[in-house]
Amino acid sequence: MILNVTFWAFSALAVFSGWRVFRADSMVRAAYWLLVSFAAVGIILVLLRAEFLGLILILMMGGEMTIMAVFMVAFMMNPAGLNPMTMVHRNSVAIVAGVVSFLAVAALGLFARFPVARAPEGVDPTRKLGVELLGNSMLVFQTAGVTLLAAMIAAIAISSARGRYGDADQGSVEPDQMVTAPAGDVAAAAAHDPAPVTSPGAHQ
Amino acid sequence: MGVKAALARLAAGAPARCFAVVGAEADEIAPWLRLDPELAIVDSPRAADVLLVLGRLDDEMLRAAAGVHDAMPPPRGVLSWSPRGERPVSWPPGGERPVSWPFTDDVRVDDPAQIPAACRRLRDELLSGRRASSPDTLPDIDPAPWRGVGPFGQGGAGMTGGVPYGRPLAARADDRDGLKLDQILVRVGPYLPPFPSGLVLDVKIQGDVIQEVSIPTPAAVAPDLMSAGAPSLTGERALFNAALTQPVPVADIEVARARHHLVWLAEALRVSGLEAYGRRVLKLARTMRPEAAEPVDDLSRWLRRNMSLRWGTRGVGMVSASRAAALPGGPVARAAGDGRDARSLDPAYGRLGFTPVVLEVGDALARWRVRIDEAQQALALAQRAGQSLTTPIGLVEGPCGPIGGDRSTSAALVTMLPELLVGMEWGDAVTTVVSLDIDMAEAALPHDAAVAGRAS
Amino acid sequence: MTLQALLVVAAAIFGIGVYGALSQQSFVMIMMGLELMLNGTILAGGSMWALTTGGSPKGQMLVVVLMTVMAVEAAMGFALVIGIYRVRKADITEKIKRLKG
Amino acid sequence: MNALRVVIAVLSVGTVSVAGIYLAAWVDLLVGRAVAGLEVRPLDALIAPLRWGAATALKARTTTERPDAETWALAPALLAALAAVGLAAVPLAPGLLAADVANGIVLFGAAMALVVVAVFLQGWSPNSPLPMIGGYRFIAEGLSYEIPLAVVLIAAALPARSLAIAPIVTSQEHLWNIVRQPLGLPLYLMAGLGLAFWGPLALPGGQDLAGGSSLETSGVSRILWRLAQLLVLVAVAAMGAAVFLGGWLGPLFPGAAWMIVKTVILLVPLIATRHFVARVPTERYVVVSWAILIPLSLLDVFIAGIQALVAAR
Amino acid sequence: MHGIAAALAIFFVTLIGFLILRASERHIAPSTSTAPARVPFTGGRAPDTHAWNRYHVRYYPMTLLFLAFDMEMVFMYPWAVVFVDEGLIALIEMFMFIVILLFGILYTWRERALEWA
Repeated sequence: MILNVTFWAFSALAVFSGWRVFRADSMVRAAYWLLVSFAAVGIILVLLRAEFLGLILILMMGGEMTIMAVFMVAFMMNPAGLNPMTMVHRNSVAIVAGVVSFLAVAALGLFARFPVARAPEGVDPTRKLGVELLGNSMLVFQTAGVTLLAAMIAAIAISSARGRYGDADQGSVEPDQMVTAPAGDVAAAAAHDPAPVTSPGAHQ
Repeated sequence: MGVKAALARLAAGAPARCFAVVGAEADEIAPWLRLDPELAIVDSPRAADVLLVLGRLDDEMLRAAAGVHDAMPPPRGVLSWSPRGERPVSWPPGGERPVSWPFTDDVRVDDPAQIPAACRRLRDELLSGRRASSPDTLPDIDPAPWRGVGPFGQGGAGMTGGVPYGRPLAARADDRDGLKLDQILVRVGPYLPPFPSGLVLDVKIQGDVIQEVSIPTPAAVAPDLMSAGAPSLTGERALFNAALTQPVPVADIEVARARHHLVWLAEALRVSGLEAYGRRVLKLARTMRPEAAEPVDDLSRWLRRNMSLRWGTRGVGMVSASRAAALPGGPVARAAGDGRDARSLDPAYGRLGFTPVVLEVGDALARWRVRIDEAQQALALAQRAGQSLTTPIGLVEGPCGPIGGDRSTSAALVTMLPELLVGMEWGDAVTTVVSLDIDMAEAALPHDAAVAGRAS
Repeated sequence: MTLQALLVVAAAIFGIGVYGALSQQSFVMIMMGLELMLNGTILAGGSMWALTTGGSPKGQMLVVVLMTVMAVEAAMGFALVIGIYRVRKADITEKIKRLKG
Repeated sequence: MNALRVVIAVLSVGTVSVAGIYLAAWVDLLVGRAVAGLEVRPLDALIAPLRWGAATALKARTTTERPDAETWALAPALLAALAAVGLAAVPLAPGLLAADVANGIVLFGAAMALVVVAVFLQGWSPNSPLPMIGGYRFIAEGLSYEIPLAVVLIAAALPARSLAIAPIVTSQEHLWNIVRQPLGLPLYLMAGLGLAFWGPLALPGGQDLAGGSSLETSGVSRILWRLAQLLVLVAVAAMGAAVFLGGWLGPLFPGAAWMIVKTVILLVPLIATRHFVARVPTERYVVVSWAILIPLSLLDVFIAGIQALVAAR
Repeated sequence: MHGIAAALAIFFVTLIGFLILRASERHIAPSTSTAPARVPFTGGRAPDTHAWNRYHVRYYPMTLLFLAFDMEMVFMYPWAVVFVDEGLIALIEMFMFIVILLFGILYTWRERALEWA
């Protein structure tokens, strides 16, 4: 009983916070709503006896969502949402797509037949994961290492300003200056811009 | 009510938390307040019970003090002290209009020795409710009208326009990194604790890196006191100024120098996070004597061994040799390899075998080392000097630099700050400013004023 | 806490993620949508592991791989955001598209 | 029966937390007074934290122009809750463990990873420049200490063949990890200082930011923030005692007594760093942490691994 | 399972307890909010703009490095459990994995990307 109540409470939290992500004005709040969603899923996993997976999900997402917040604040205009503004396009299409994918996946879950085979109690899943990691999935494990290394090097090479091949922004052009009217002319910028957004250089 | 009264009774034993606003002619008192167990000098007005207004303040300084006061959470109070007993009313530059003293119910103290006890008393009265909290000094008006304006009544317009909640959003600026992100202006001072009280800087930052520093108005650097007549020079300052015209015991001058450096060291240690050790050094500054210099030697050894202090200061705030040459002199220049020291010109020092302390590095660590070595050297000189007197040669080596030259070293250091701080991370910038040991009262006094003060 | 219930919850999270990824304009917000979709997938994967595989470690391995994918996606995504912003001074997909025409 | 166990766990962790926080505040005062060259008065120092708390509680809460009020309120509560979970993962004696989970060090790691969120929110929420710099500094700091913190705990788990804390304690029956893995404890304590943003790693609230992340905080919130920070410190010391100093293992006295003594033995130097080691510069800390501390912690794992293999033979 | 229940209970009880304590302050000292009292403190003068802005994090390359490197922990925890049983092969495999990842740090360090951008 208590288990079920807890499960439904955290499920509701996971869905609610997932929805809040796209309704929060402040980028920090959006990122941390997503963290709440992940944490709730993590706790559900723990309730499913996948204790390690649930906890490690929370551990990883704590760092990842903080980094998410850092980048959202750095690159979004009005990052704290002091001027509330929805930045969406093709909203109705997106809603339809969201509902359809929900229905499709839910239908799969409700009507497909899955074998019933609960994870046995008394066996430490973490241990089994470790054995798998070093045995059958050894290649996955090592491939992950190489992939992560590639990701690290690529990420640093792409993002770093100082590189061995000169400064990263050589020859860069601001879109405002290239496409729209001179910065400051909001009306002209709006005429070019179908989205309800003022161009980043246009504010006073 | 019962809970509140019980809390107030319990709180009565705690030190009074004060935020200190230090104006002109208070620099002989302010540093020593940290020694008093009755007081806790805090960094933020949000943590303070009492606003300590010490010395004389000009219009700008007084307005900022009013801002600090209003940031304090009630119950709060004001305690003021000024030299010569007058109320520290300001004299506006040019004197077009009188500025009224903003604090309506401040407690005045005439004797600086009474400050701690008066603070405690005031704090106890405030917390127990026997005295009303001091009211706001500035009008309750939003920085810009915003209520009810805009699509959500937040005062904004569009994505980034308008004045949401009374202030605009930051605008973008170019950056060395190539990412054109927002730049904000931080109006530092005059009372931001790690910086010397009275130092006013407009700092533009992107992230925590300083992009531009400007000194808003020359008058706001420090109180313009000249319209109210020459300031009286007290304590250390009077001693060094007296040496310009008359022979003064070398021992007195050198002990004063060592004391100044130790007081600086105490503050520098506090800003580095070693508050308790700073207090120990401050106590040493008060009690040391040339014939018992061992504690200062121990201190010097401890500082040399402390790796963390080295780490935080090495390579920070590099003053190049050419910049040092542009300074009138002083420990900052000597730490950058510039060996000028007015004492070298004085035959009395020559007889004592004086050679200036010079390091050829120029970073904050070198400045720390030069000051500590100079403090040790000063005590040794004082010990050796016996009754010998200085020779008045029209130039005296003060603790921050030569006194009696064309301009003061502190003023030169303040004008050097904009170039020096650009590109630094905030913490490094603070380390740099602290390591320069800018004497705001000296920086505020034009050279003529120093001479005038000496004559009075 | 049946498998059906778990999958419906996972589907809801996934659907919100799809909505977010399609409707948002900013790169980073799109990444939030993607992460939310992966969150739903992780929940589904975890519950399948717990209730249908009899505790086979392959199910856990799937979740671990998903997390690795998320980390790589995030690192590369953010790096691209920085790179594009540095060159184009834009953080919104519309602006990048405009540059093509 | 389960519900009763949970209630007991909550109450016991609460009691231990209060005692630990009080002890930490007391030790800090004593060491501070000794370093400052003042007379050390242990009894006065016992009541001084209460006096400070009373004086602070009587102050009103101030706000800023447009803060994020909800996250500002959440920050100290979140920090304290995470520290309490971290503390709950540490066994006091055999079987005396509030949060008895199979993946104890993962639970501890997860709680500690979220500390970054709490401190960042504390700095971000007031919408004030200096606290915000403090908050961002802590992200840099947090991302730098998180990996060494987790890795040295993993190294300690190797000989125990388990991620639960109790087996890690019993695995030290013959030799404590402080001897067996000499790199472990120093690295752990360095990371722990970062976690508690204390002493040399008090970067978010440094004096160079005039108080930084809690500059704008007044009244009860200020007390709560301080309590939460001290609780993090206590949790770090307790976990260190269990993982590196053999936890409850020890002759004559009951296990819980040993555990408490060992926690205090770690807590005192952790607190004392504030009075002996200057605050380190953020940028250089990040570089050193990545270039030296993380490789060292990985070296620690391999040394521990080789030892565990040799011992298992 | 009761261990997790206890952890959750401790988390929420502490969280809610602290929030209640914070709410209690209005009974001791009512909060005030006037315009001058709300000005963020930077030394006594009022700011021009809001502090919240597109904050230029100077350590963003390090965050990217962290994202990838942090994954190592996911593999390391289960590895630690079975390490002694699996023996030398486990040591070698993890050694390879870690050395591969360490090249990432080495590269970043050599590019001076750990320093403030």
